[in-house]
Amino acid sequence: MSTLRTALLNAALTIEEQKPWPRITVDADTWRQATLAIAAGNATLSGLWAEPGAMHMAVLDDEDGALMVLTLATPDGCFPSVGLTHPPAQRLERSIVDLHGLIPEGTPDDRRWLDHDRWGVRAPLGTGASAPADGAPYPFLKAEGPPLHQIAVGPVHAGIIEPGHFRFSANGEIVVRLEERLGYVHKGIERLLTNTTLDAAAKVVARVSGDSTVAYSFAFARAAEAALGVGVPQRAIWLRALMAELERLANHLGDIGAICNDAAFALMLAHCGILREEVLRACKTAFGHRLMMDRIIPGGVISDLDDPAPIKALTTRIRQRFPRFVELYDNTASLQNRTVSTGHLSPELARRFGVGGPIGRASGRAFDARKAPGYPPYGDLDFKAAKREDGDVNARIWVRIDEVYESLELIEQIIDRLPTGPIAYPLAPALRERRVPQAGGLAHEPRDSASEGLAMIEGFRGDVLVWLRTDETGGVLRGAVRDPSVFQWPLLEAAIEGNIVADFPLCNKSFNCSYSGHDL
Amino acid sequence: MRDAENRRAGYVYLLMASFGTLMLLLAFGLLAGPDGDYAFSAIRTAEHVPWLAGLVLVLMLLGAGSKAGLVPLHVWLPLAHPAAPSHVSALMSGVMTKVAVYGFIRVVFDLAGEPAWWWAVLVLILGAGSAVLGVLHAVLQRDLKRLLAYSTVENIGIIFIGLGLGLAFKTNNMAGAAALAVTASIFHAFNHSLFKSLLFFGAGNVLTGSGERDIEKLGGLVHRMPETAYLFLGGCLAISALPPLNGFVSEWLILQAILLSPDLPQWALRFLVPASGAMLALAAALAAACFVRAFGITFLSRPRSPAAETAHEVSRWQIRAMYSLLVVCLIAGVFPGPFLDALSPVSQMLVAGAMPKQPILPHLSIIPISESRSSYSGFLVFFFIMMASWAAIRVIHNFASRAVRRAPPWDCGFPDASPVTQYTADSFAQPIRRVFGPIAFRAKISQTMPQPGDLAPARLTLSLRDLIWELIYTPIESAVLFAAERLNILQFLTIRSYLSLVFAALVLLLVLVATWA
Amino acid sequence: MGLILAILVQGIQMVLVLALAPGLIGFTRKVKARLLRRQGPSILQPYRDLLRLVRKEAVLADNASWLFRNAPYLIFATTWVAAALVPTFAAGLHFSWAADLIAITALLGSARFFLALAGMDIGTSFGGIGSSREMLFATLAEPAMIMIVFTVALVAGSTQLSTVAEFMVDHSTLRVSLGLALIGLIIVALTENARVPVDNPATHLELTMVHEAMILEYSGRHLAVIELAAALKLLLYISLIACIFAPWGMARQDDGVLGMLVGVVTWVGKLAIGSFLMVLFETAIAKMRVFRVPEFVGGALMLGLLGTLLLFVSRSF
Amino acid sequence: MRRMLFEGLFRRPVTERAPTVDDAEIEALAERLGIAAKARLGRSLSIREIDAGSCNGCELEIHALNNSYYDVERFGLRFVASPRHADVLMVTGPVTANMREGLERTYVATPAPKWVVAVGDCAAGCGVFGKSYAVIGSVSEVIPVDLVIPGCPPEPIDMLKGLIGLVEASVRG
Repeated sequence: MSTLRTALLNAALTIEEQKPWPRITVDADTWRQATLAIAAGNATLSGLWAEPGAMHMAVLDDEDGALMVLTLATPDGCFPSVGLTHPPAQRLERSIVDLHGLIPEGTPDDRRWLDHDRWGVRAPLGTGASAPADGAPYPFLKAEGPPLHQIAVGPVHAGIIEPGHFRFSANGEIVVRLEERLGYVHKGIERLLTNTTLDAAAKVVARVSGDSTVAYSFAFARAAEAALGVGVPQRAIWLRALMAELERLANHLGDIGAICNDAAFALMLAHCGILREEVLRACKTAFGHRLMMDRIIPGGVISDLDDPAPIKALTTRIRQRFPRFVELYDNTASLQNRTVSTGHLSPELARRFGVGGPIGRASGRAFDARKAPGYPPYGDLDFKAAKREDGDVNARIWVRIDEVYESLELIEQIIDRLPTGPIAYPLAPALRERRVPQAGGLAHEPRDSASEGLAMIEGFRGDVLVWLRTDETGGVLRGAVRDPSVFQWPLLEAAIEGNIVADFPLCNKSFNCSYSGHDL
Repeated sequence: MRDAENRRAGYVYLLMASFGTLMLLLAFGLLAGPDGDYAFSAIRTAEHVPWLAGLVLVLMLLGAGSKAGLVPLHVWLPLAHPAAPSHVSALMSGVMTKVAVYGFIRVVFDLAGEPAWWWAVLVLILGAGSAVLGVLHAVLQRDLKRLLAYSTVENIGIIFIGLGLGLAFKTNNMAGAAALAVTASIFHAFNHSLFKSLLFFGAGNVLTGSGERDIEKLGGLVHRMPETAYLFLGGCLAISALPPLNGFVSEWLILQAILLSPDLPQWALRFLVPASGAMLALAAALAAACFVRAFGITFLSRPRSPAAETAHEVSRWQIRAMYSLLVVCLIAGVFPGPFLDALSPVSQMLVAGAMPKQPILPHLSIIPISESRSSYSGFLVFFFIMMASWAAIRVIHNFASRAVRRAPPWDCGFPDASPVTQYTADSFAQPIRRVFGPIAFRAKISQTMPQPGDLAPARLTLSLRDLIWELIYTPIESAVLFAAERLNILQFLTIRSYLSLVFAALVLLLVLVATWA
Repeated sequence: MGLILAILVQGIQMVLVLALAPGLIGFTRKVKARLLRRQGPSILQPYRDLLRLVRKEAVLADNASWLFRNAPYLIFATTWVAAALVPTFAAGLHFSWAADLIAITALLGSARFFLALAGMDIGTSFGGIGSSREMLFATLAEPAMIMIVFTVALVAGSTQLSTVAEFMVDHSTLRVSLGLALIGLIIVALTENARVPVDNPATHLELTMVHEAMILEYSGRHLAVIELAAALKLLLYISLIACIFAPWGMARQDDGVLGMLVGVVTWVGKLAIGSFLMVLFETAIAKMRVFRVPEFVGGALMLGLLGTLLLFVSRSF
Repeated sequence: MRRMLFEGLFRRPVTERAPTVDDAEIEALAERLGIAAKARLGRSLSIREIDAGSCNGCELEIHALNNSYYDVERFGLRFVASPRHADVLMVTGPVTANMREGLERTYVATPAPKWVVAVGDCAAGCGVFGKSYAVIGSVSEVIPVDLVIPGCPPEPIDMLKGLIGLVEASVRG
């Protein structure tokens, strides 16, 4: 256990038994110190969310990948800004201001983020005061120099892409500054996760980002199981991993093709597209849904793998064909010319922002939630986390290529060693027998019967974090999700440095951040 | 600000004009020879020592070249031409530079006797250099009138390329080819005086109508000054050498002349001529980019400043004067034959040859050398374009839906009325600056982009260096300053020292006179 | 009688280029689809697309000027005139003396001039991007084209395309200079027609567009006319390459109907082969970075200049 | 690469046979869309996709329409970059308050005749999201919808059927 964690535990006012990681309530000073420690690089900020009267901050210990949640009571609606010293928190804080109305003291950026003045209310999860829905203009950050023009792209993009607005300040092709404006697909997911049933919450979380639906359902199930204290059959655990790897495989294949297609190399897209389609069809045959949406539920999975043959055939086929695409990528000089050294993300920034997934791993941050903090069944599986140091588009493609191979490896291992038995335990009996944990002493803390769970799952994009508080009947009192994109989006603004306007789509596609997951 | 600029322009103009005049006087002096007979007929019949004639050429290039705006003697032109009122600018750029061209032709082709082949080398290099450097500067300008002034430098370069070709052919007794080159060159001078005046008048209208000549602050004038826009566009098409207007005809003729040069015996010329052809083509293409930018930023898009928003059309008479220029441009482009025929006595006199008589009928086409080599019919091209557009419009109007709806511009679903969301003139030129800048301007950029979460403004700094100014004029300037400082001590000598200086000078002069004879 | 026939042939050729141009685009799309293991749209699809576009209403931006409305027709007209002057199935076109290869280049320059202006008319940033990139590429592609014309003209002794074609039929020999010119012309053709590796005709990314960015605001009949002009331009360039470097099978003015038919068939074959090779090349290469394109096109300029210089050194190269 | 290109040239494309769409359905669709009244566009439709708040699931499946298996282009359907070039707007997701303006502007920017296809359960009726402070509602509450393709997300084959129906209806009118 690292010294920071020990220090925080010692300074804690109360310690909540939140599975599998503790949640401690701290005072403002300890909160500030934790913030400084994160800014100094002693730990990584992994999540920041609010509820009426309290702020929560998930901190990841870089040494062993253990998580810890810090809670700060906010009786006067203020909290010391994390973003003041640690920029990655800024957008999370702006979202909290918009949704809850809690004020981060000393925040450098007080512009609205998710709230585009379209909702008709302010702080819908807080006071909910009505406000004009007039879409006030957004002040973009400044850029100075010889006559610059701005390129306003989005929210309705030219391709089949989610909505978001990009504002380039440019001198001809030179990008002087890029600023994102997101929030277009904000659907109020945090509100939907408040006081609802477990089933409804599961459905919503599965649709936070459709491309990572398995990862989200997986994370939700684990958080719910932790909160409710229920177990999962072995076979379900392995099937979940199987689905997660299939999802990763499909998405990586799609991404590799799409990145190359952004350099007008359609051959790669076509062939990767064929493989991707075959993965989705195998998923449909095996689990009854192409994207495997809603297949994972708290307590297990809902569809069993009756016949592993289609999946086996799929892996054989991919093993046969994919190396040729890799060779094609490696041998096409014109393509390499586009990807090498384009969109460079420095390891320093990647570490500071705690960016996960292929983006982080392409910039030397080896973090992979499957390894650490780790979750079953990956401890029993043999695989390597891909890692590159270059941090350019090329490195991000290579990390994805490596991960395709790793996923194939994992799928084969899982199919070979898939345990037998039930695929789900019914929740109701377990809930009845459940031991109610003892809760801490603050007045606004949840009722005694409530319990909490936190789960981190490695999706294809990076680590997905789901936090859940349930009541004794299994209803969801409150939930928070954090998409890996939250920490990846700001870095796209930095990765464009030194690149020209026309190279942005390539950088963007190589990041492939989620809009829906970010906007929630 | 503007005053200081004008003062500087005036100063540089004065210096360069005196320098040019000095060179011209020296050239005339050399031509007139020891007898001092300045009559053309006398000079023409006089025998010229070859190296003296060469010196005359160099002096003419310095003298007439500085007056016409040949690189590197052009520096005064982009300062002085825009400083004048627009109709005067039109006169300066359109007509006055042509006087210098006339002087050059008169002396070098007519009076200085048989040219040597290296004369052509010199003229071609200066012409090609002027053409490309002039237009490269023009592409980067944001002052509309200065842009036009730089474009004058370019066109002077084109004219000199033609003259250089003429010299090359003349020295090798290829009268037909020389006639073609010289005719093309003079025709281009004529054309340039037309469309450059038109463009300067247009720039004047813009200045009158909006009070602004910085194109970064203009935009959308096509709606507020429709007639000026129409006329300016005509000028842009002509100067960009696009058929069926006149600029194309003269540049086409020069290119045709270049195609005749493989027969030249001198190796230097054989290499130089195609190279200057490439430069000419490059200059023409850059000119198109330059004038797309000039017209597009000034007249199209949305207004970039209140001045542009409240611009108004100028008076009818100003417009009418311009129409007449445009009509002549069109006539010279569509029916160039008679113009070329009219120039044949000139080429006869200068190079003892003439282009073939241009047939009025059939086809109204022009023939530079012979029908089998090449021909061009401005009229037919014009006619075909008109017919094809007419046909397209007819067919479309008869068979297509005629429904039209006005809607907001497609803005990706994010309305932002701010004019900053459209291209700036500087942005438009950036790619060209990036490609050609390192050679011509030593363009350097430095950039600070704040990291994510840092709200400080991003910054781009750009430094452009005018290499010609730095390599030629700055050293002269510092040499003059240096000398002045040294000579300054002469002010503080004793009477005795002054007297001895006077005495020494006298002795020196006497010795000189004694030894000269 | 001869004159009427000549005018007739010229007329047929003008109609034919117009009629075949969309089919050529359809063919390239079909080949591309097949290379990507897809069935692909019918070769006739571009005709259907044009038909659909002319049936739709035209949406004009609020601040669109007369230039925006008229530019499509001017672009089309100049391109069509240029295309009509390139000998396709028969050499010795009647109106060939109206313009030579330099004039054809300049006519395409006029079309580009109007297109670039139309792109800037509305004042969206994408239009500006497209125009500025297009003009940058043109600053090198145009002189490259002129140098290629020089090379060809020095070999054939004329800039008149009909004469060049006839010369090439009679004296087809391998020459270094013509080889250089051919490579240069292919580069110019790819650039001018907004093909990979310079531009991507199938792109959906505004920020990378060149040609598409300028026409994002066009709709309905205006778009149809511009699309047709783009198709004509592709046909023009392939015909140009065929006419200069592979003039075999081209009919002569005095050939009978049969000769003309043979000419048409071989021409269509050449178009197919040319576009097929183009698509093959396109599929095998990624698009360049924007600032690599000037080097690529600059290469064409150098090749053209080299070809010309070689011929200045000796006519036998 | 050579091998892949040869495969493309000499082997059959992987594109699957087109799904059959019932004639009566097409007639009904043509009737409902009022195609005869608007204009017959023939076997050629351009599609502009708009995400008005979806979770990206529908986008993935719309992407799949372009892959070699479904090859939507063979039916004369093409995804285009600008609404000015489009005839069909495929809209996904429950319309969020923040995207409403974008959707409306896209609709206005599209030249007539135009059709709107609501893709997915969210576009059809908000799906699991329901109306809230951030969600306006289904697509039809913002712009007129002509065709609904349900599913969460709809499978490419279902979308293909819907779009083929639209093309065929547009021919017959």
